[in-house]
Order: sequence, then C-alpha cells, then structure tokens
Amino acid sequence: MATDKAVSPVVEIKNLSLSFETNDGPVHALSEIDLSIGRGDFVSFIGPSGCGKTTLLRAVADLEQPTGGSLLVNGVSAEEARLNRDYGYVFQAAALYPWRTIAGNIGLPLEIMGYPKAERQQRISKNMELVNLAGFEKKFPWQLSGGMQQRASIARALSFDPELLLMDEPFGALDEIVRDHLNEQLLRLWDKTNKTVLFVTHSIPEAVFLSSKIVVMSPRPGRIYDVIDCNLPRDRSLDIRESPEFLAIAHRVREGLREGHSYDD
Amino acid sequence: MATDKAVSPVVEIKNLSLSFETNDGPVHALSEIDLSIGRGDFVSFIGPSGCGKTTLLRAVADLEQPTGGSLLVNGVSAEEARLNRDYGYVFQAAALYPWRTIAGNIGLPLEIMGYPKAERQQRISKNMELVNLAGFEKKFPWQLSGGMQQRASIARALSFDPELLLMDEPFGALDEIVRDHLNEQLLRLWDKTNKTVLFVTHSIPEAVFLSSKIVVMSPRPGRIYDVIDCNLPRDRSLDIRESPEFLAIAHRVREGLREGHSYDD
Amino acid sequence: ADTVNLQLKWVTQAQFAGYYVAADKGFYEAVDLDVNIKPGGPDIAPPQVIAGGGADVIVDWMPSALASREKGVPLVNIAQPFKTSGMMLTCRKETGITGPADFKGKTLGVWFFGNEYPFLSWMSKLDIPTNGGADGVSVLKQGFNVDPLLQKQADCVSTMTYNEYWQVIDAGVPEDELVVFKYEEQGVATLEDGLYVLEDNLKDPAFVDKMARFVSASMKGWEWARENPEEAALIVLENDGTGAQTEKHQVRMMGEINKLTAGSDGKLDPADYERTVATLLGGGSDPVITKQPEGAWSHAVVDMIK
Amino acid sequence: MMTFRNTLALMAAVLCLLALVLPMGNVAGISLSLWDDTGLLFFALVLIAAATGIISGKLTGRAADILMLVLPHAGAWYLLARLDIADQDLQSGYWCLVMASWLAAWIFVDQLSAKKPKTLSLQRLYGVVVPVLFGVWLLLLWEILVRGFGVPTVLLPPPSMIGVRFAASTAILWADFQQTFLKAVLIGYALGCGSAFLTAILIDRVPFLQRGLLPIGNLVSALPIIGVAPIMVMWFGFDWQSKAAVVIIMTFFPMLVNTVAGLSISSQMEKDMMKTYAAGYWQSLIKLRLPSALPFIFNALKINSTLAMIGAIVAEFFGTPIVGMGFRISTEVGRMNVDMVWAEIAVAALAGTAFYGVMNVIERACTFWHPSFRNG
Amino acid sequence: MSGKTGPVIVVVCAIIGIWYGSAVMLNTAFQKDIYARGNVEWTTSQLITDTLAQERPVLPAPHQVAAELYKTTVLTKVTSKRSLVYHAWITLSSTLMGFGIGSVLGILLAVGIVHNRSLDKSLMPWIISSQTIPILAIAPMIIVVLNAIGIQGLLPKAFISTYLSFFPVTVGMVKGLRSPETIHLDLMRTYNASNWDLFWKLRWPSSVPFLFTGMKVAIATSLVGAIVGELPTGAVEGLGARLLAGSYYGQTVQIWSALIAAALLAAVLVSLVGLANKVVLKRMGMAQ
Ligand SMILES: Nc1ncnc2c1ncn2[C@@H]1O[C@H](COP(=O)(O)OP(=O)(O)OP(=O)(O)O)[C@@H](O)[C@H]1O
Ligand SMILES: Nc1ncnc2c1ncn2[C@@H]1O[C@H](COP(=O)(O)OP(=O)(O)OP(=O)(O)O)[C@@H](O)[C@H]1O
Ligand SMILES: Cc1ncc(C[n+]2csc(CCO)c2C)c(N)n1
Ligand SMILES: [Mg+2]
Ligand SMILES: [Mg+2]
Repeated sequence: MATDKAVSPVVEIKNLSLSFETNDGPVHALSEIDLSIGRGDFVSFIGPSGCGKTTLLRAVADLEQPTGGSLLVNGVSAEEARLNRDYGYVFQAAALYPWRTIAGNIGLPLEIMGYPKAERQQRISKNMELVNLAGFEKKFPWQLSGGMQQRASIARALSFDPELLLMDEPFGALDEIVRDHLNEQLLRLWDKTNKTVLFVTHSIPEAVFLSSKIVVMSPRPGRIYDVIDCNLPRDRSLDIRESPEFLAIAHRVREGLREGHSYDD
Repeated sequence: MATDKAVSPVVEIKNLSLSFETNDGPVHALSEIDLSIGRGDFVSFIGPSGCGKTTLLRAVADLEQPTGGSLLVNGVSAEEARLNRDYGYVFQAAALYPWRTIAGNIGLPLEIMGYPKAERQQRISKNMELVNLAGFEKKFPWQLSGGMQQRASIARALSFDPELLLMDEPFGALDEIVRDHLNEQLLRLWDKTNKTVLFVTHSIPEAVFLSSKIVVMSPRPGRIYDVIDCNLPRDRSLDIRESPEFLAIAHRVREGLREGHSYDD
Repeated sequence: ADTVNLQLKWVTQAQFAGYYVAADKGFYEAVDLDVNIKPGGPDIAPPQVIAGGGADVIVDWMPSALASREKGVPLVNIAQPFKTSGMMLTCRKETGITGPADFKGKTLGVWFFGNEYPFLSWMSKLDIPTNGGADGVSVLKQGFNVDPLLQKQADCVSTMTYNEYWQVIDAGVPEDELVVFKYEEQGVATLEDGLYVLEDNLKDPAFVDKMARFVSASMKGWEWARENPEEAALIVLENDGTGAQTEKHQVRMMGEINKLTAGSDGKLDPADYERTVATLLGGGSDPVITKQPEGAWSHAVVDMIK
Repeated sequence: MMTFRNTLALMAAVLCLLALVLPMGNVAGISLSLWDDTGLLFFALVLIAAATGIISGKLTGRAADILMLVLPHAGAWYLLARLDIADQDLQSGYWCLVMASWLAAWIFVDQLSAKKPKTLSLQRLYGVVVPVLFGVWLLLLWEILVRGFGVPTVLLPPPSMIGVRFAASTAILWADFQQTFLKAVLIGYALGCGSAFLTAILIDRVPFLQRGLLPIGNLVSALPIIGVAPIMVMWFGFDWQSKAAVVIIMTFFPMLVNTVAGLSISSQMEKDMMKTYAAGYWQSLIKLRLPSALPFIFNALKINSTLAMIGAIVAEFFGTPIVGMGFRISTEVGRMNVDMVWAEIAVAALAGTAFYGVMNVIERACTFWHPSFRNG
Repeated sequence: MSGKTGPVIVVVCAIIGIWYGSAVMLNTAFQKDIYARGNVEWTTSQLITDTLAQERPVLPAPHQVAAELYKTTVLTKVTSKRSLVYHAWITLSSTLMGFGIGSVLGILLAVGIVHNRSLDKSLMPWIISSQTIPILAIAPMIIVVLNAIGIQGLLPKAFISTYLSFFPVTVGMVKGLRSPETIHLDLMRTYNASNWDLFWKLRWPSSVPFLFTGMKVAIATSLVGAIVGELPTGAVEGLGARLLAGSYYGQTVQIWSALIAAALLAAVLVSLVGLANKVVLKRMGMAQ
C-alpha cells in the first residue's frame, strides 16, 4: 500500500459512455457516468436489472471498451491495471471450469500468478474455509449446488489477495445466514486490509451495511441517479441494521431505486 | 381444475431419500423427507446453500431419481406427471438457448406443446410484459443482463400456464423493486388461478410474504427441519410485511434456518 | 561392386523374370554388379522415376519412352530383350465382332497411363474415332483386371498374351467364346519391354561399361529363363513381396514371355525401331510423337559386350 | 518483447546485409555479386532502409503499407527476371534476397491483418487479399525454386508453365470438371452426408442400434477407398455413379462421428429443460439437440467437402470413361504431361476451396451464436 | 462393454445375412452362364450353393472370406509374406506414424492459427486448398520426388497419411480452441493470464472433445493414406499391396479379406481413440 497512491483515486470515471452493437440496433448501456472512488472505499452499485451495473464493472476491469469518456484505474488505463493484475473479479455467474475440481478452480489464479505449490495449498484451504466449502475440494463444479458454486467463485477471487475487488452480485444465490456471515467476513477483510471494493448488489440492507458509498443507477441508458455517502463506523456489526441512521440511508436508497424504475415503466 | 383432484394432495412425498454417486464417495442430498402439498398451496423451501432444495424440486420434476421412498405428483408417479406436462419449471440458472432470440426462447414450450402461432405470439408478448422485458424480443440471450435472462426464464415457465409451478430461486438476481413487483404479480396469479407453487428462496421476507406453507431445510443430509403454516390472507399486500404476524413467522423461519446451520458448522 | 537401380514397369511377375533370375543366379554378381530391382505398379511412371534420379535404368515400352523423350526426358534405348509384342485386344464372341471393322459402336477397354499409344495408333490407322458415337468406339479406361469383359461392361478389353488373357480363361470363359486381335498381326505392333537410360549418362564411359555388364548379365538371365521356365517362375515367386501371385499363373506366364523374348540377343533391331516410329507417327490428329526422334537408341552398350 | 512484425523486419534486414557480401551466381562462368547488378543492389538497400524504419517505429501508417506492398513484389519480380541471366547457377546471396523479400511481404500481410476495417465490404476485401497474397508468394517461391534449381519439368513444372497449359486446355478442363465435380462429387456428397446424418439420428433414436450399429459403422465406413473403388466400378459401372458411391463411403464416417458427438453435446440443464416440457424425442431433437450439434455437423460438412473431391478423383483411377479429373491426372502422368496434371489439380483446388468456402458461409449464418463466432 | 455385445452380435448377424443374400444375387448371372455353357440342368438350391463357392465371385460369400482370413492369419507364419498379419503390421506402422505426425502437426497449425492473426487469415484458406489437392492421385509423384531427394521406406507412406490426417485435427482444434465461453475467457483476462496459461488452462481443456472427434476421423483417413501410399512404392508389402495384387489378378476373395482386415484395423484404431477420449474426459471430470 504505497502512500503516494492513497491520495489519488483508485477508480476515476469521467463522462463515460458505452453502447453495444446488436442485430437490432445499438444498445446504450451506459451514458455520462462520472464517478471517483478513493482508496479504501467500499462502493455498492444498486439499480434495476439491466441498468448497466455489470457493464460498468466490466469496463473498470477492461472487459468492455467504453465508447466515450475516460476511465483510470490506479491512475493508469484500465488495460494497464488489468495487466498489473490490480483487481480480483467475482462474476455474476460462477464461471467455474468444468474440468477442474473446486480446489483446482480456486487455485487457478494462483497457478497463473506463479505462487509456489505449498502456498497455493494453504491459500486454497484458507479461502475454502472462509466461504464454508471445506470438504468439497475434490468435487467438480456440476456436483455442487448453485450457492456453493458461487461461494467457490468468491474464494477464487479472494485467493490472490487483490487490492481492488470487483464483485458482481456475489451473494445473490446465498441464504440469509450465510450471506450475513459472508457480509461480516467481507467487512472485516475490508477493514483490516483497506481494500477498495466495487460491489453490485440487489439487497438494500446489504448495500447499506457494507458500503462507505452507495451508487444508485437508473436504466436506459444506464446512468448514475444518486450517490449516497454512508459513513457508519467501519467496524460495524450486524445489529447496526436496526439503527435509525441505517434505516434513513436505506430509505433514501429505496426511494432512488423507485425513481429509477419510474423512468423505466 | 377438476374438483375430484382437489381433495388428493398435488405432491405427496413419503420417506424420500436421494444420494449421488461421486468420484469421492456418495453424497446424501436428501434423507427421510415427508411432505404433502395440497392443491392451491404455495410452499416455499428455505435452507442453507447445499441442503437439497434444488434436488428436491428436481425429484418432483422427475429430473432426479430418488434412491428411496415414494413420491406422487397429482396422484401419479413423477414421471407420468412430467409426461402430462403438469408443471412449469424455473431453473436456478436461466438456461436459455443461445441460438434463439428471447421471444423464441419464451415461445419454445408453446411450440413444443403445439400452440397455434397467433396464440403463441400473444402469450409471448403478454408474458414478456409481465416480467418487464417488452422491447427485447429480438435480442439474443448473451445480449441481456443476468437479471433480464432470469426474467426471460420466468416468462418461459409461465407461458404455457401450468397448474403446478416449480420455481428454483427465480428472483435471486433481481433488485428489490422488480422483485416486489414480481412477488405481487405471482401472488395475484396464484390467488386468481389457484395454482400450486413450490418455490425455493433465500429471502425470509419473500418466503413469508408469498407462502401458505414454509418448509425449512437443514443440510448434510438434506432433511426437513420445520414446516411452518403461514395463514396470512390470500390477497395480502406488501404492507403486510410490517404486521406482527408476519414478523413472528419470519422470526420462526430465521430461527429454524440458524438451527439448520448449526448442524453444519 | 557398382550398384545399378533398375525400375520395372509393373509389379513383380514373370514378365521380368530375366532380371530376377540374373540376380538370383549370381549373374550380376559375377560381373561385379549390385542390382537393386524396384517393382513398378499401376501409377509408377518409370520415366519419371529415372528423371527424379530414382533409377539408373528402366524397363519401358517404346511408345511411352519416345513420348517422354519429346517431353524432355532424354531416354535412350540401350537394349531390347523383347522381340515381339504381346499386346492384344480380346473380345467376347457373342458381341458379333469378327474383324476390326466391327468395332464401330462398341465399347473397348484400354489401358492408359502411357500404354494407350499403340491402341490410338491402331484406331487412327483404321480411321475409327475414339470418342464414342455410332461411327466410333467408346473407350473405357480399364482398371487392373479383366472384369469389364467378364461383367459385360465392355465388348473388348486389352490383354497381354502372357497375363490378362489367361485371367479371362481362368474366370471360366472358354477360348472358343473369345476373339483376339494381336497387335503384331494387325501390323501395329510397337516394341515393348526395352531398357532405357538417360542420354547424358552415355557420355560417361564408366557408365556405358556398367550398363554393358548389366545388359549382358540380364540377357544371360533371360536365356536361363527360357531354358528353365519353371524354376524361373519360382524365382519370380520368391521375389514377390505381396505373396499374392500363384505358381500356376507364373509358370504359364513364363512360357508366354519366353515366346516374346525369343530371337533377341538384346540388340535393338533398327528395323523394328523404324516400324514402331512409323506406327506412332501415323497417329492421325493426335499423334503420339510429332516428329522423327533423333538419337533415341544406341548400340554403344551392346557393342561393348564381347 | 519484440513484436512479430519487428522480428520479420529484422530478419529481412539481416538477410539483405548478408546478400551484400555473398555470391549471387555465375554468368558465363564469372561469379556475380550484388554489386554487379544495380537493380538488385538498389532493391537490397531500400529494403534495409525500410526495415530499419519499421523497427525504429519511424515508418508507420499508410507509407509503411504502400512501401511494404510495392517493394517486396517489385523485388520478387525482378529476381524472377534475373533468373534466366544467372545461368541457373544461383548461389546463397540470391536466395537471401528471395527470403528477404518474402519476409517483407509477410510484414505487409501482418499489417493488413491487424487492421479492423470499418465497413463490411472492406472487411471482405481484406479477407480475400491476405490469403491471395499468401498464394501469390507460394507461386512465386515455387517458380523461383523450380527454375532456380533446374528441377525437371516431368517432376514438378513451374507455375507459369501450368498457367499456360491451363489457359490452353479450358475445354478439356471444363468437361472433366463437369464429369467429376458436378456429377460424382456433388451427388455423392449430398447422399453421403445425408445418409450419415440419418444414420446418426437412427443410431441416436434406437439405443439398441446405438450400441450395435455404431461400432460396426466405424468398421464399414473406414473401408479404404482403393479397396472399395474397384468394387464400386464392378457394381455400379464405369460412369460417375460408381465414383459417387465411393464419395458416399468416404464422407459417411466423418459425418457420422461428428453428428453423434454433436448430438451428445447439449448440457444437462438444457436437456432437463426439454424434459420438463415432456418434449417428444423429435421435438427435443429439432429444438435442442440439432442446433447445439450444428458446430460439429458443420465441421464434418467442411472436412467432407475436401474428402469428397479426393474420393471422386481417386476413384477414377480404377476405371472410367475417358473423361474426368482423375482420369486426366492418371493418364497425363503416364504421358509425362505433368503441367496438365497440375492444371487439373488447380481446378480441383479452386473447386474444393470454393465448396469449402460456401460451407463456411452457411456455417456462419447457422451458428452465429456459438462462442467461436461471438468472440470475434 | 457387456451391454454392447448383444446388439453388436445381432447387427453383425443381420449384416452377414444381407451379405449372403447379395452374394447369391450378384453371382447368379455368371453361374447361369457357366450352366448354359456346360448345358447343365440346375435347381435353385444347386444354384445357391454354387454361387457361394465360386473361385472368382463378384461378391465372395462371408465364409469364403472368413476361410481366407483364417488361412492367411492363423495358418500362415506371421513373418511370411503370405500372412495378412505381416501386411497389416506394415500398414499399421505407417498409419500410426502418419497419424502421430499428422495429429501433432494439426494441433500445432491450429495453435498457430488461433494465436497469430496473419496466420489465421492467410494460412487457413491454403490449408483448405491443400486438402483439395488429390494427394492420393499424385501420391506416386510425391513418392518419386521424395525418393529423388533420398527419402525412402516408411516415411513417404507416413507422409501421405500425415497429409490426410492433419486436416480433420486442425479444423476440429481451431473450432475447439475458440469454443470457450466469453465469461471463461474474461476470467483469464482479469488475471492477465499469459497466452501460455490461457492456452493450457482454458483453451486446451475446452478443445479436448473437438480434438478427439478430429482424431477419430484422422486415424481413419490416416489408414486410407497408408494404404494408398503402398501402391506406388512398388506394391510390395502392406494391405494396400495385397488389395492391389488381388485386384490385378481378379482375386475377389483376396481383395475382400484384405478389405475386411483393413476395416477391422480401422475399427480397432477408431475405438482405441474413442476409448482414450472416454478415459480423458472422465479424468477431466467432464464425462458425467
Ligand atoms: N454483449 C451485449 N450485447 C448487447 N447488449 C448487451 C450486452 N451486454 C449487455 N447488454 C445490454 O446492456 C444493458 C446493461 O446490461 P448489464 O448487464 O450491465 O445490466 P445489469 O445492471 O448488470 O443488470 P442485472 O442486474 O440484471 O445483472 C442491458 O440492457 C443489456 O441488454
Ligand atoms: N449431480 C450431482 N452430483 C453429485 N452431487 C450433487 C449433484 N447435484 C447436487 N449434489 C450435491 O447435493 C447437495 C444438495 O444440492 P442442491 O443443489 O440440492 O442444494 P440447494 O439446496 O439447491 O443449494 P443452493 O441453495 O446453493 O442452490 C449438495 O451437497 C451438492 O453438492
Ligand atoms: C492401370 C494400368 N495401366 C496399365 C496397365 C498395362 N500394363 C502395364 S505393364 C503391363 C504388362 C503386364 O501385364 C501391362 C499390362 C495395366 N494393366 N493397368
Ligand atoms: Mg448484472
Ligand atoms: Mg439450488
């Protein structure tokens, strides 16, 4: 964690737009996005389905090319950041390789980044424990339930301990208990390591509980409707969800979301 | 809706067990399941990830073969029920065919069941509207966001208006607003047509809001931990979520879930 | 010992008995030669092999050799062990063919791959077009065997006196149901199996000497084969790599071959050569060779044999 | 790391430098060097300059494109012209220049392939130009090598000679093409692929056959063509029917194997989907399993489009009427008209490539959804 | 495996039945000619027995082929030139060599095509064209040319097998290497995986099903190539030479026994590849 970097934003987006060509004419997935995310921020993205959250995360990860505007990650272009392996990405779908066991899938980035075998082993088992999958090392993805696959993909992204985490609905298929558990784990990890997290979720309480900043988006074309600061203490616990500050923020998010939808239909 | 059928249960499960053979030894996914679901019931299944909810639904749909016990659907074997096209299934993943447009995917069961073209058209557009996808008829699945794909798969299952609906986390990838919207739509549909619904969810409020019965499951081996009757009025509205009955039931479900987890770790 | 690579025109059979006998009986060894006999096959063009450097000397028919000479492979005949032609056209009697005049409107099987020249010359001499129709003959490219005749797909097929003819007989068709036209008797005979080398090599006296030894030993082999036909056939059989030849057939073939080699001491008779060239030049619209060949044969090698 | 393009440029420059000092060949017994030929010297020096420009990054954009298009081709042309002068005794310096101009042309191809043209027609144009250039170079090198090394024309004639023969024999070539391609190949291909497809479905439909016929199918369909061809001639006569029969046998197996593999590729969930609709066998075949099998089926159709050509041509070795591409090839080899053989081969290659290309276009249209097309 | 034997036996019996029927049909005409020549009175049963026992039948009966096969495999020493086993071995060795080289070449070409855009654009159309050259037709010339530059023996034959067998592998592999889902490719991009890792950890595993279907076709065409390559080497040894010699002398029984031997060889080779496919997919966890 170089100190000189801490001042400049980790993600800086200016007037970004992105559209897809389809057989059916262009789709304007993102338009006029301005956003700056500092080191150590935990930013949640929330918005109606199809409003461009995934697209935005993919643009940050250099998986889509913006059609306009500028985008810097860690002060360099998105491509360079990707080449520097600056981030870990959790996809909306688990995207596990069917020919690898669960342990093999989690170890994949470690292999690619050249970690020695012993350390790989140790990190795999640590992260499998973290997501409650211990004992499933030798299973293949299709032998796992949907939620288990998703947890495996979270463990995979965490395994190489990236500074910047891009997470696209990582807890969508998990039940409340596991979700609460993982929320707490994630929060602790964030607090301890000062990681920067971009987090897509559909759960308002989850967003409020985790974030230092919440970005509410609205669709067609995808744009930012509201950015809500969320300055609850960093070492918050689950009880905070009953507190009035929490409820106030949640209310504001819900309102924004509702507004976003009214654009829509 | 034959009246003589109404008395016998739609799904009758007795002492059902199911285990998978894997390279790593057998996995006991379900064990000693007893459950009876009457006509017009809305039954939610909730439980930790990997507890066998999907497996149970698949067994009812005759997609997995139980290794023990008995299972009747509409008074006949699961296989016969499947051949009678007694149910519509929403998979946990969207499972859209990449070579078909969205409209084509939604029309697929209608084609198979031999609906005339005009009616197909009309049902496709009705259901696309229902799930808020109007305007995306000609897109291909990979051109849609995750949530949109999931909605398309819901529209597909609803398109042929089955009596029995098996839904595996249909709303997992949707935001709160759409989810609320679809929850209400589903409830109205259920109320109006007296469908029987088996519904897997991870959201406790959703389960309580929708169901006439909640089945709480616990893992390894998957078994039923609790069955909670949920006799809120059928024409409930979203406000009911603030009512004390609602909160009481939600509390009981949460307790059950927590217990289920404690078996686990 | 000097090595000689000999490329045959066809698969191992009694047609080439002289060379196998010479090798087997040590005639080559006696003149300090190490001869490597390479069998041919349906798609092997010996002129191509010699042009590619795969052989020092080849067995070929003169029409094909002269045609190749025109195409830029300067082949020279150094010896001619076969005096008479064994080629003929064999027809089923029931087709009503009694003489060459009856060919019109009939279907004839012909070997191509450079073996069609004598046939084309003959037809042009008879003034019969070879592109079908009532006034012409339909030509089929005949495969490896006489099936077209047996299956009645063709009215006549090409046969050699020593080989295919007997296959027709073996197949159960009696001789009296067949009509044969020998090229010899039709006056269109061309010289068959001769030995050819590249012209440039003959400038080298050492090569001429090597060939002289080779030809003399080979002719000894042919002589031996004429005297001991059955043993010669067995020697051929031993050298057959496919293991598919039968003794009965090879012994019979040896007998017929001996009739063709009789009367040759290896030296090409210029008269035979002139006759062949005349036949080929008379090829009508599509002549096999366009002009009188120059230097296509040489007695340099045979003259060196004492 | 050095880019591919710079590597090519460096190699070309080094070869040119070598050519400056190495002998070129002999003219009338006198050894010739690059310095004795102003044209070639000029060419070598410009090429060195251009390569340096590319490596240093000074030569880019349109200027680079045009230079790398003109330079190597003009050079190759000139090298070809010098061929006769050099008494056919070419030495290492000459070959260095040949190699260098080839590498320079490759730089052009690389530059062209890197472009992402905006309009579709331009994209198509590039798609044609690149392989054509490659082909042009293949022919150039062939011409230079064959003539430079004095290979006997009965073994391998130079392309120029083949071209002359081609132009002079279009009538014969067309007749042969009709006989072999339009009759034997097309009909055999359609019947072979069609029957294999139906067999694959039959095998798929009837589990008994799946277990019984598939192993046997492997056996029968792998019958070697040269064993089968004479038998087919025996059974179906001398004309194209017997060749079509050989084509059927040749194309049957690849289609069978690929279709069977393709029919089993759909994922469990996709199949479950169909199960929940209680879709009948044919419905799930048509709506699920065939579409997902298409990538495999097209693989077979493409492989077969070339196999069918080979099959028909070779079958004509075993008895034909005296027309057809295979007949011509086997006859003209025997007559030492190897240029005619290659003219016939050129027809086969053109027809086969066009056939394959058509299959490719249809594949694109039918399997646009497959990741192999979606990903670029 | 055991589930297969029953059906296979039934199908084989059906085929043999059809075969006997066709043999009688196809050989009848010639047999009647013989009767007519000899003025022999004949009955149907006489005709049937005679058509199945001709020396040079149009279509030999299964038992004739079986007898020939038995004679040339079991009763003959394997080192003898009259043994089919000996000839099959010759063919097999060049088939395997050609298949091995062809598969490796096919894979390498596919890898080059998928990774280098100028190769993709310029090479692929020419690889296709190369296959439309009737290699079998010019095999003799190739052998002569290779011979001229001093390559002899097993290699020229294997070269023809290679030429025929690399193509199905290349076509399949190009498709296979490009078949990973977008999301799987994206995952690798997020790791900034090197091309090496992208290849070995994603493209290669997902191309395996395509590779094996390609190899199944390749080994069959490789055998065809080996057999054809045996003709112009002087038709000396190998199944191709046997076929040719049989054909040349109209020995249909011999042709068919060589043909059956070649087909059996092909079937064994193809099923070996199929077996390898199964084992590999199972070990990769992809066979469910
Ligand atoms: N590859 C593509 N081609 C064409 N259109 C696309 C493509 N990917 C996404 N889109 C369109 O872009 C818009 C934004 O999609 P995106 O996946 O970013 O939504 P999202 O906010 O992540 O939604 P969800 O919550 O449902 O996942 C959608 O309208 C979608 O149809
Ligand atoms: N095909 C299979 N082979 C082997 N094991 C399987 C298979 N499918 C499921 N399992 C195992 O069965 C158990 C139950 O899986 P199931 O998919 O029913 O869980 P679930 O309750 O739906 O979980 P989630 O909420 O995560 O979707 C899991 O432990 C899983 O590993
Ligand atoms: C494809 C083919 N081409 C030519 C011949 C003719 N041929 C060449 S040498 C020779 C003498 C040995 O019998 C014969 C007949 C043939 N039979 N098959
Ligand atoms: Mg998304
Ligand atoms: Mg599940």
